[in-house]
Amino acid sequence: MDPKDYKKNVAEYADAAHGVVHSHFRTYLIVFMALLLGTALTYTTGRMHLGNWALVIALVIAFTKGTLVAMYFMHLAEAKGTTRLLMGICLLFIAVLIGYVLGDFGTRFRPANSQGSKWSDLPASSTTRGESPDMPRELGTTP
Amino acid sequence: MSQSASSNPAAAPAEGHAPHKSYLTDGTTVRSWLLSVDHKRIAIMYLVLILLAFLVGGIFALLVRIEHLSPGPTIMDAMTYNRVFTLHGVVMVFLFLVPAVPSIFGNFLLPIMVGAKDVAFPRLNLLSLYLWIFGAGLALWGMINGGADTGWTFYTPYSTTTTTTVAPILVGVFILGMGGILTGLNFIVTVHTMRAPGITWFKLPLFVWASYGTAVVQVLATPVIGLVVLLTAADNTFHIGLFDPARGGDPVLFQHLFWFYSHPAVYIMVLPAFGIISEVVSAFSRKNIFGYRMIAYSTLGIAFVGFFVWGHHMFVSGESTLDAGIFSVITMLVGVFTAIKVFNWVGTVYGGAVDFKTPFAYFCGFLFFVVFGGMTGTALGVVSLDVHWHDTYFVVAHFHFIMVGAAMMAFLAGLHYWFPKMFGRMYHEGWGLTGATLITLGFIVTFVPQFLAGNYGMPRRYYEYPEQYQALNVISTLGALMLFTGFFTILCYLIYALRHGKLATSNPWDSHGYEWRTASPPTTHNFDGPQPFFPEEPHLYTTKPAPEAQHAV
Amino acid sequence: MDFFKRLLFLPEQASTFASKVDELHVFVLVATILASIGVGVTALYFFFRFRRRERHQTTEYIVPTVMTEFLFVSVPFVLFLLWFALGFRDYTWVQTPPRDAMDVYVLGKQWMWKFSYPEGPNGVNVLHVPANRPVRLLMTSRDVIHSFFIPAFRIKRDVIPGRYTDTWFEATKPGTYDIYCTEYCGLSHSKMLAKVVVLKAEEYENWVKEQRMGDKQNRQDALADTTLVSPRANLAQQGQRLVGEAGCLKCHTVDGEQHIGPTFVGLYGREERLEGGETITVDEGYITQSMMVPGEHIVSGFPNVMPTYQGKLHSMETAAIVEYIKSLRTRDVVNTASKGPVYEPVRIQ
Amino acid sequence: MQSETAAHPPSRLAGHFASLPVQDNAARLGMWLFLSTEVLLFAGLFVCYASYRFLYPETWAAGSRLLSLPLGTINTVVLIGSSFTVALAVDFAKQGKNRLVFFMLLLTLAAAATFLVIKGFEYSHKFHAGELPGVHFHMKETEGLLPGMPLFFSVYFAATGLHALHVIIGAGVLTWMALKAWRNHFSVGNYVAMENAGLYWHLVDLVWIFLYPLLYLI
Repeated sequence: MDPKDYKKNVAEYADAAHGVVHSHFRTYLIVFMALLLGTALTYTTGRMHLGNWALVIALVIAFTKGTLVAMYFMHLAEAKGTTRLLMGICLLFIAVLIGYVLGDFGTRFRPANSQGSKWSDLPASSTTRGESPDMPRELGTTP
Repeated sequence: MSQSASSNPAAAPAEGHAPHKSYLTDGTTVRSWLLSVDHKRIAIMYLVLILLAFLVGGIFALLVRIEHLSPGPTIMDAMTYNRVFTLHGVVMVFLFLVPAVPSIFGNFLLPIMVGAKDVAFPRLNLLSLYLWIFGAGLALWGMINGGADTGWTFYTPYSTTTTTTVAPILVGVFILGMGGILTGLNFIVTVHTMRAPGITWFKLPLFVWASYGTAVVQVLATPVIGLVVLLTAADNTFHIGLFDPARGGDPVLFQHLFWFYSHPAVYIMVLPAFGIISEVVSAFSRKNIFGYRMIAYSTLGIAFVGFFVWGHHMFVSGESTLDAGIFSVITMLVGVFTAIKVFNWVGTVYGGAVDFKTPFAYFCGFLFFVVFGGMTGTALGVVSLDVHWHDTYFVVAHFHFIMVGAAMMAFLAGLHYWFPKMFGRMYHEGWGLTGATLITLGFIVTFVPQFLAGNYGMPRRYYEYPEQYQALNVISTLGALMLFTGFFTILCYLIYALRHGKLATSNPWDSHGYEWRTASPPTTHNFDGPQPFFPEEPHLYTTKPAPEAQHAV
Repeated sequence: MDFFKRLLFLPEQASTFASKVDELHVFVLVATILASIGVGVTALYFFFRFRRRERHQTTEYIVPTVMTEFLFVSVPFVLFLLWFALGFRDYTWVQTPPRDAMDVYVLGKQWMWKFSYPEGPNGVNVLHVPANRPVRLLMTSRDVIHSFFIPAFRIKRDVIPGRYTDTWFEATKPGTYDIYCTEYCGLSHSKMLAKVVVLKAEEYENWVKEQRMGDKQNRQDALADTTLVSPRANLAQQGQRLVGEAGCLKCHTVDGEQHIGPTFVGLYGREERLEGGETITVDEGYITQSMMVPGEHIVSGFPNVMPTYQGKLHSMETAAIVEYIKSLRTRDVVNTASKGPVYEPVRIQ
Repeated sequence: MQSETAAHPPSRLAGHFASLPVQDNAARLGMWLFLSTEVLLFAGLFVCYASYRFLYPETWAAGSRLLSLPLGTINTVVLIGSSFTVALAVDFAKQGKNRLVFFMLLLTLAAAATFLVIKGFEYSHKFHAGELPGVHFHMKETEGLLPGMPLFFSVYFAATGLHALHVIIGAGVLTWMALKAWRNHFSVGNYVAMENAGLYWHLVDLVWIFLYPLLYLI
């Protein structure tokens, strides 16, 4: 470990040994209230038929709530750079994964998407609608 | 800091005791092995198990090759063949290639190379071994009771509708993945927190860099495959239909998620191999690494960029042209990073003092194969050419060049290089060079014809094949037999050396690597007394001149 | 060029794409071989030149200059980018079929290939195409993923159930070439072989004429077999034709109006009150029964005038009509032939 | 250096670590790495969600209306509350107030139980309505029969099921911590186990914060 971190740690432990521990109660309470507020907000906006904006708004609120939990409850705000980098990379990978996959669906040859989906012009077959569980599967394979 | 270790009574016995026992003899009961949390013992147990898995996978490979001696049925029926090639893939990928270098050499050497007494979480390390055993057992159980016939890629909807036992093998893969995650997690934490005083990031041995890069990939990529195999197993068992087109699911989505892991997994297999090669080339050339930082950075570069190229496995799957283009151009970057490494290895030899021992012989083979295998890989990333090559023997030959020609060669190089360190005995050098020659030649004879067969259009996973491919296949099978002879030779003289080999000194190669500064074999706590202090670089063979006096090329 | 192609075992070159891509093919592989030999030989020279001459030989500390590092990065980068650019150019070309291309529908199923043409003929495991004319293949699968590969044309495309993929080629040389399935698809994956027969333009026209004269029954069988829509949807389509042919529409409507008999729209799944006062849910059994023994359960308010269809419809046809009625369950269910490149079955004269 | 080691019972320092701060840092980093694997595990499901929502937007909208919004919202509040109590438990552990830690953990476990019971009600309702994934899907309502509807429930069950599994594991870990608190285990400077358990629980909460709007609201 880097000597810098090491010194910081030792300092923290020395603090701890002398009983100087700061309570985070106030912070937690504020964050908790904010989270409840966010939940109420997303509930309300979710109820108003906002069309395409609904997803954006819900996600923005969810990200805000998630950030609050991560930053304050999980102390990511005070964490080491490595930890924050790690979480950043995770988010990047998720974004890349979703981006590539949706980009693929959105820009590929349209009939190559699932029949009956918004990105295909072909009607769904009945099984995709889940109509008939009794229908023998067409996909029997091994003889 | 260095005092603290000695202040701990458990760490090191007081001075004046009898000489410390080596980790091999410190406790001889079965229990002392099976419940050992010593990273070296765990590594040795991994070595035995993983080599057994390699044997199983190798026998499957040989069966596949013998079946291909004639275009029609030769020694087995189609169903058996389909199971055999699937099991060859599953065993080699999940039981051998992915865990081999990290779990064996990484476990054994990484703590020593950073000057630590063990990995950060020794009990998790032992748990990962048992997860490997459990996962491998489950997968093997599935193989005996039916055996999957899906290919190791488990593409839906075939894997969700086939009547063979896919689910236990998938769950086995999931458990193996958990074990891999624990190993990776351990390595990352060890490198971050347990480096001995004096070892800064850029004084880490390159094997540690490679293992670190691998561990990052392992930790970040494996969860995705974990979820995918669970969903596929659920689809196979309960027909939840997430990837089943009959229920509106998208089989191409499965491929996206599958390759999001499985492409980085290729780097899990090959990055540590690059690390071994960096160590070997420096030690046997007795020279500093030509561009240490470039190799270190390119390791991280490959690990990072490896996550953005998975779509090049899907160029003909109906993927969009735009995605294909983006994936293709990023794939080229991986080629660049690998090229940097190759140039620097060659540069390391320049002006060195080469001792042509067995590990170095493997390095020679490795160098050819990694350039050829790597560049054909980049070539496969060229979209228009991949259309012809995709799912042909060209692909098979390409990844065997990387998996066998690079990863396996490096594994053998490492095995010979560190054999004295691990077991305290020397193998017979003449036999070693014979083995290396057999392996290298056998490899060329096996896989070069497969390149040509693939170029000629022979699809992979074919039980029978059109007659025009027979000549190439027969040559390839002969090569496989040669390769098998080579492995058998190595096995024989290494086992012989375990008992009867010359006793090794603590540093038989005159290497400057950190791991050679302990006894061979090391004592249980690696370094006696307090955590050691390593002031100089591991790959430095002369005193470093002042910057202006450096000889730069 | 020819020498290299033989050296690399490239198959015959029989399409425009093949001639387009082969030069890059040879360039890439020859560059690969040269580079690996180049690196290898340099290394071997170094191994020899810098071999250890004495036990404790020391070495110099050598590091790369910035220029060397720059070369290490830029040379492969430029080379690979060139590969990419050339490859992507050809890929977009093979991804965009020309507008005047002739369509052929390809259906992969375990373990055979079926080909059908909009203008009539179809074939199993043999694809006839005219030379020097772009042919677009619209492909789907009945069961699992297959992959359609013609080595001589250098084209390949996965064939995926429940959706369509396309590829195209323009054959340049008359002859017969192999078609392989390259995506593992089960037991007889390696026997899922077919041939593509490239005919001269006039020969192809003759072949089409011959096929059209072929016996109607054969083609009807083929219709039931090669249809590219899912079998269920297709059954409903057959039912749609049958209700007209069998005369159901004389008494039943498909627009929601009640006529002599109950309308078919929304019939399936409905609770119906019967003559006797009891209720019954309309299901497959009831619909079948009504066709076979119409007087058994009469929906109240309708006359008992329906003739029996016992012996007039065979079981597949009955099933098709049931499926059709089921498909009319709600108004918004689309049941018309789909737009776009969906396969339209062979027309029956 | 010596003084810190002396301040703690020597048994807590494992032999291979140089000092306690190093050991605790390793534990923390290890936990965060583990959390990142959990995040990426759920990422796979989020990708499935995103893909099929992208393909079948109407179905997804209809599907979310079939879920019980009140129950989902209550569960959200319950989980947020439990996150708050766990945060406090960690805070009290830092100060060595074991009684309060124990109390807070009891509250958290109660919240976890509530969450699971409510989830159970939701599931049983779905079972009766036939809103099950894949082949088991046999819904009666006609408005629900849009293409891809079984997929919505596949994603719903996979996501909430995996999350519920994490709630159960998390509850197990917290029970263990509660036992530790009962035995007065935590003290000033010795709380890293509680901290890590707390991190795990917050992650469970974090996943739900995203699942709630995605499944129930849009």
